[in-house]
Amino acid sequence: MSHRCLTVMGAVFAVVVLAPTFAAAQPTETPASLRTPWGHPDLQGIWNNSTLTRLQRPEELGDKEFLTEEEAAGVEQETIARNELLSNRPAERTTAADQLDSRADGTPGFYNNLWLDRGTTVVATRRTSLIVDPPNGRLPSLTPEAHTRVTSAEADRIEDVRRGRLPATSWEELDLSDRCIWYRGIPSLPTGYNNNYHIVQTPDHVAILQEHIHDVRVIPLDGRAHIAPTIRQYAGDSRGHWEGDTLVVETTGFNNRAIIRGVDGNLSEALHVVERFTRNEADLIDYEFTVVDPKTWTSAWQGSLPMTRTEGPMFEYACHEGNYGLYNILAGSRAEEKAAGGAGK
Amino acid sequence: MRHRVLAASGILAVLVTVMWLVSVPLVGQTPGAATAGSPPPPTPWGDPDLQGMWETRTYTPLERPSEFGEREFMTTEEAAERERLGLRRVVTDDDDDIADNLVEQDVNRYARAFAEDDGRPGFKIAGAEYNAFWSADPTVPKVSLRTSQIIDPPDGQMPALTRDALTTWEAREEARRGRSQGDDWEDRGLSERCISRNGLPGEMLGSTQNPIKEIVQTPGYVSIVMPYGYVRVIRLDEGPPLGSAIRQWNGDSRGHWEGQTLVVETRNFKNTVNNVVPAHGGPFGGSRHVHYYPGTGEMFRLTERFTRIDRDTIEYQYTIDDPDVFVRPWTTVNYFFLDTWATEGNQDRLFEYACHEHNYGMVNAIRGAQADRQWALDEAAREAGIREAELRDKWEETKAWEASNRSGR
Amino acid sequence: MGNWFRASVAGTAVTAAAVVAIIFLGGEPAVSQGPAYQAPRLPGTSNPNLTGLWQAFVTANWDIQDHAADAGPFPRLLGVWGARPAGQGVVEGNEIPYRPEALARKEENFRNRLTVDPDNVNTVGDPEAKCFMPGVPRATYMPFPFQIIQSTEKIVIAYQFANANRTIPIGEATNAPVDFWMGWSNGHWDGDTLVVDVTGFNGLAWFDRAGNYHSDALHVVERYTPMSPDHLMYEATIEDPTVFTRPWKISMPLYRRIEENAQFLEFKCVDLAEEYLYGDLVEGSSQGGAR
Amino acid sequence: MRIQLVVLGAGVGLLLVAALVPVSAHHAFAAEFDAANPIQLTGTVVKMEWVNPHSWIHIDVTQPDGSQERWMIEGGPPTALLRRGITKDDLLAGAEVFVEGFRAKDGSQKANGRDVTFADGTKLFLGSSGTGAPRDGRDATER
Repeated sequence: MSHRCLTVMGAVFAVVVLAPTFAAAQPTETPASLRTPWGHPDLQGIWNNSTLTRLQRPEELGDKEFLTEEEAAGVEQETIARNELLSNRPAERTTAADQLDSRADGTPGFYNNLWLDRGTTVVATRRTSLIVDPPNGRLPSLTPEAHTRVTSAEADRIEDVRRGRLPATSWEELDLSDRCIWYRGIPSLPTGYNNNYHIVQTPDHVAILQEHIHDVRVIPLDGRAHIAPTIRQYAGDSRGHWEGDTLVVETTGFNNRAIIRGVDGNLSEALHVVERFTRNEADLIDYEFTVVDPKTWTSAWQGSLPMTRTEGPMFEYACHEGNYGLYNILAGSRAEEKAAGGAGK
Repeated sequence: MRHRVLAASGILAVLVTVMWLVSVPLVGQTPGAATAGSPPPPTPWGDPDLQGMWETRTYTPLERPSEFGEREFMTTEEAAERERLGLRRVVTDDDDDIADNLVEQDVNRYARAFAEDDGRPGFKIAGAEYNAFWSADPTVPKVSLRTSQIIDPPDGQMPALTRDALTTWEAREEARRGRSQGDDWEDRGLSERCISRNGLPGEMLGSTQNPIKEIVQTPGYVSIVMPYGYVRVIRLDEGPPLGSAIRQWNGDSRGHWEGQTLVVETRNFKNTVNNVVPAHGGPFGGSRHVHYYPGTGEMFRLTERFTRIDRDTIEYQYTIDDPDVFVRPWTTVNYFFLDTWATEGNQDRLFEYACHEHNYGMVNAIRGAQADRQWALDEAAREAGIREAELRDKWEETKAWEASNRSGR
Repeated sequence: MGNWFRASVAGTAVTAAAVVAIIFLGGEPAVSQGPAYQAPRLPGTSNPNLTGLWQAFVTANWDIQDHAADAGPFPRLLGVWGARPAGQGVVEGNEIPYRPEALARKEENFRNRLTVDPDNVNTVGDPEAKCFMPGVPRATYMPFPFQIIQSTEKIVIAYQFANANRTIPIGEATNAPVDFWMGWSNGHWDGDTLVVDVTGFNGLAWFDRAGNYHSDALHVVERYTPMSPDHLMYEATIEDPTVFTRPWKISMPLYRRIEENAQFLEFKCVDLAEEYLYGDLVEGSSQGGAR
Repeated sequence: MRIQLVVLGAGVGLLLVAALVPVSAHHAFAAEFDAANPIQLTGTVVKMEWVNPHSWIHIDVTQPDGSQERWMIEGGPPTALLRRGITKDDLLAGAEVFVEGFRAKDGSQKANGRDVTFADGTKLFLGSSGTGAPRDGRDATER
């Protein structure tokens, strides 16, 4: 379709560096009822991207690319049943162990399960991972540089601090999310809760409010150049354009604290992400992404997951404003040190 | 000591080679009698034109010297006699104080240096710290035959202070007791701190060192470029009043035209009375190193009237209405003269005042007080003694006013 | 048909958006494409009347070049009160052509930006922190408004910060007798643009908190062009052969403060800076610190 | 009512008359300088800060051992000088000056400049403008 449209856009927009390999996967076009008055596909509303499907294919699944229908139904049913079970279980004391965040049966150790919202479905394709490329559904190999970065003694120590196994000597050792600075990263992958996004459009801008950290991505569609590479930001700098009925968003200019939630370790300033949003059904946005960071991975990787329409409203997220947790962590660390010192006497 | 003062003056005095007095009738009962020419036409937007560089020095004392009794004007002979006696001085100069007190005091102080070595030139310092070339302005102020700037009250004297103002003064003296001359920057005056030279309206009169103001107008505004590093921006539109919580060193000025006269009302002055340490310097006279000044109260309203009475002259009146400080309002009149030096094309603007940016003196003063703290304490006590005498006088004035006001009722 | 129609609509929308973007984003065209906007004249003259209370809304005072957000110098004391907002630079091409030796001085300035040395009061540290006059062009983009008062032969600019100001005679230029913080300004009109030629600097002012600086050889040519009733375009060409290898340019719009009660206020900051400047001198003295 | 003003010294052209009153410091002299510590310095001008209300002359003073000591000498406000047309070219770096004054109370290398003359005894800023210059009576040749 629409080579005319592409021609117009081609004149206006810079060429996207990354090959949009998903273009072929576009199933159908957006119906007229799902368009804005100015004719763009209407992505507006509140969307949730919770899913039971993990980013990477569990290693035990080997080459298995898809679940069967029965397997998928089984996973979903198991989740529902477990949620039911946990909500009916009487209160019990959690005993301190090496790891409080989850219990032996996989249930959360830190809160009651009912606080969480992990979703109850797997992705519609029944793929065994969100990652579609590499074909094994796993992240590509780390570069030697990144390998050093994530396996250094310092990285281990920081990991121990973040797990509570060592006292924190500074807030700076804690995770960006503990510090309420930056949670999801881009692309935005689902976690245990708050997987909500509010999208608003104008003819020349798309804004995406992430519930987590109340970050708003303001994405110009008017073809302007990226801001200068001298200015680095947590969310980088995004530019969007329409390719047919797909919103394509390209993001660069990340700072050196870039992360993607669900992916271990720190990424580099070279991170470059292309996201594709396609709404062909009233209740579904097909969200696809391509990630390149040559200082972290030896190749690019791609993934996809659905964003499903959900009822609003989305509530305020006031993480930093109520971050008693950081005081507790630091005060606890000081108490631990004091206790250790006292024991030594 | 007195002869030493005169000696110092003599050293600096310049022979006035030729001096002649020209009587200029400025405002006569006969229109058109003014020799300086009529005021210029209005600005293109129709406002009276006050623009230009104005020489704002005056020799007229703020309060009427007692020898003039009830007389508003002196004769030219009396003016010449004052000149001969060395009483004609630019009023806002620090030298006023020096002539009255500091010279004598400084000379006393320098006597220490003297005793050790009579050949040292220390005694010449007072009021003569620098070569005279620093103060040789190319023009000379004109002389008004007024006997005082104050025209109301009719006796030409500043009204008595209120009991509140005097009590505040006492409290500030108390708060200052035991402090030296330079324990802290706040022990120095506002002028030495480069915050305010004399405040308003005092700064509206020129000093030997900075005689000029420039007035620049545009529709809706009159601005006065001050020689002390700021511009008075005077709004002519009504506009909402400035909130009473916003207090400024120079207040908030709004102007309007009454015929040919620019009337400027200024409120929202900072209440400088409430400083813990008395801030010297102040609106009604010299930037004083020693004396107390009453500061201004919350209610202080300054009304200024600018009238161009001929081509070369602005009559400048101000009225102080500050019920927290003075028992009644009072009004002065002065004259600004078009600066001949500028109108002849020798100068096209005022020069920058960068007092604070180069205030090495503050560093020197604080370190100086530390170098000899006993001296600095003695000096502060000596100054306090001067102020205590002034305070006693002011109490007498206030009581006298209260007595006459009661009897008058 | 449906396909074609929709594509056409989308294409039109995109084109329209692009056109709108060009109209609203193109700052320069209004200047270079001639008198798109005719400002009201000052009565008695053929010049636009620039009188008003103006303010730049850029972050150039932190750094005239591109800069990401950053903590301030004393986050432990100040939280984010002292933080630096992210901002895009105002320098054309974002490059300041320092001579190599001069760049080192800029970096030293930045390191020492909050140093107070009583024996080098005005040569070490950012003048802004000390409440010193900001110089030109920095006075323009301080986060404070400034008042232009334009008369027929002179223009006065009163800056709120430190109550700095300058008088700009229009017409025949005169030479600076000595050097000043705010320099020596001479103005003339180039069509509807006020051009101010500024020399006579003492070389003590900085461009920003990042330590960008100049010498007493600085020569600034400023251009003020009305763009709408409430906007001026400000451009300044910077030339200083002892510090830079070539002239360079900054530009930004200036916005009129249109609040009904907008007015010039004092920011006489000397007494707000005294503890910073002299506090060390009275530290430990028996009576020091009356605050 | 009749307001009268007297013009003193007005006449054809400009007659320069120095103020009868001496110029005084914006700072209380004694807070800053030590009247018991008069000094005399001969030095070479390094730079002049023409600042209202206080000019500062920086000079290098050669010590007996040949080394250089940097001194800062406080002067008065330059306004009157500037008004008379004097510019920074009238006191350039390298000029030899003789200073009589008083040292700062803290003992640092700063002093007020009670008298600053060129080393040969001629007055600074004298005759450097066409309008005449003041005489302060100290120079026997002035009359």
